[in-house]
Amino acid sequence: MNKDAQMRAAINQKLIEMGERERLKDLLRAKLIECGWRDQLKAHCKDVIKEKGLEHVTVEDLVAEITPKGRALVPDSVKKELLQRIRSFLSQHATL
Amino acid sequence: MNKDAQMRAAINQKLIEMGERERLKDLLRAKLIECGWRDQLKAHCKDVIKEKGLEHVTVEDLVAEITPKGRALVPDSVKKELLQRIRSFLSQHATL
Amino acid sequence: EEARLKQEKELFITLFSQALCAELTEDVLMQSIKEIAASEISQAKQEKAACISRCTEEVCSGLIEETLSKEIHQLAKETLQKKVQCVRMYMK
Repeated sequence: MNKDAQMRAAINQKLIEMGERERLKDLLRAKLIECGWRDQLKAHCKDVIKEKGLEHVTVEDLVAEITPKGRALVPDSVKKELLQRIRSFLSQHATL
Repeated sequence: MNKDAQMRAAINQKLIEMGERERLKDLLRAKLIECGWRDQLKAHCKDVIKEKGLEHVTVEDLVAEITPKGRALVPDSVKKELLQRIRSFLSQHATL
Repeated sequence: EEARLKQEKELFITLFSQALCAELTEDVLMQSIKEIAASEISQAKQEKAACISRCTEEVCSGLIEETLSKEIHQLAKETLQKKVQCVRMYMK
């Protein structure tokens, strides 16, 4: 394993051990609710179900149908905030 | 047309198409005779005619007079049986 | 040397942050999307079942009402006619 890979493994380990990985995910979930992403996606689901008919849609179909919109709807500000928080954690804990 | 109205129309359509609506009405009539509803209401009719006097009663008057009792006298068990039969018919024959 | 190490560290943090951010976002998005889809389908099924149940009851009530109206009318007509016949017979 090269130095970078070792470093990544060590940081990942630290992220899990310190609970930061889950906190980052919780933060993202909270931000997605706060910015209306979840509500927008629910509304999109309802439209798809209405359009295709409930009897013709499985959960898998619906996931496939809404995923592109789900990705596109994440605001840049949310991504930036997450990235910033990760950077800040790494700056404090990554020892090179 | 809203969702409920569409659904009611679809149910009625299915019942009519398969002749079930007429069978249900026949069943109800038979049940009303069997449970004594017809006899009780006939007796009530006679009482009303006697009370008001034959010369003062039209069919419409009589209908108006006996309808509330006619409705009230239908046993819950008969209503439940009819509803159960519709539910069972729909679950076997209809994709709603 | 110190400057080079600092630069290396910065580059590592930038790349690692971006990769981790993408990974976490993907995890959370896919999990949330699956949850939302499953919950919306389940909710739609429940709503439809409730709609069928409600409408079946209404159709049943309508059918009872229709049959009762006819039966009551028929009964009133027959009873009144019989009474009139009786009176006529009596008069004769």
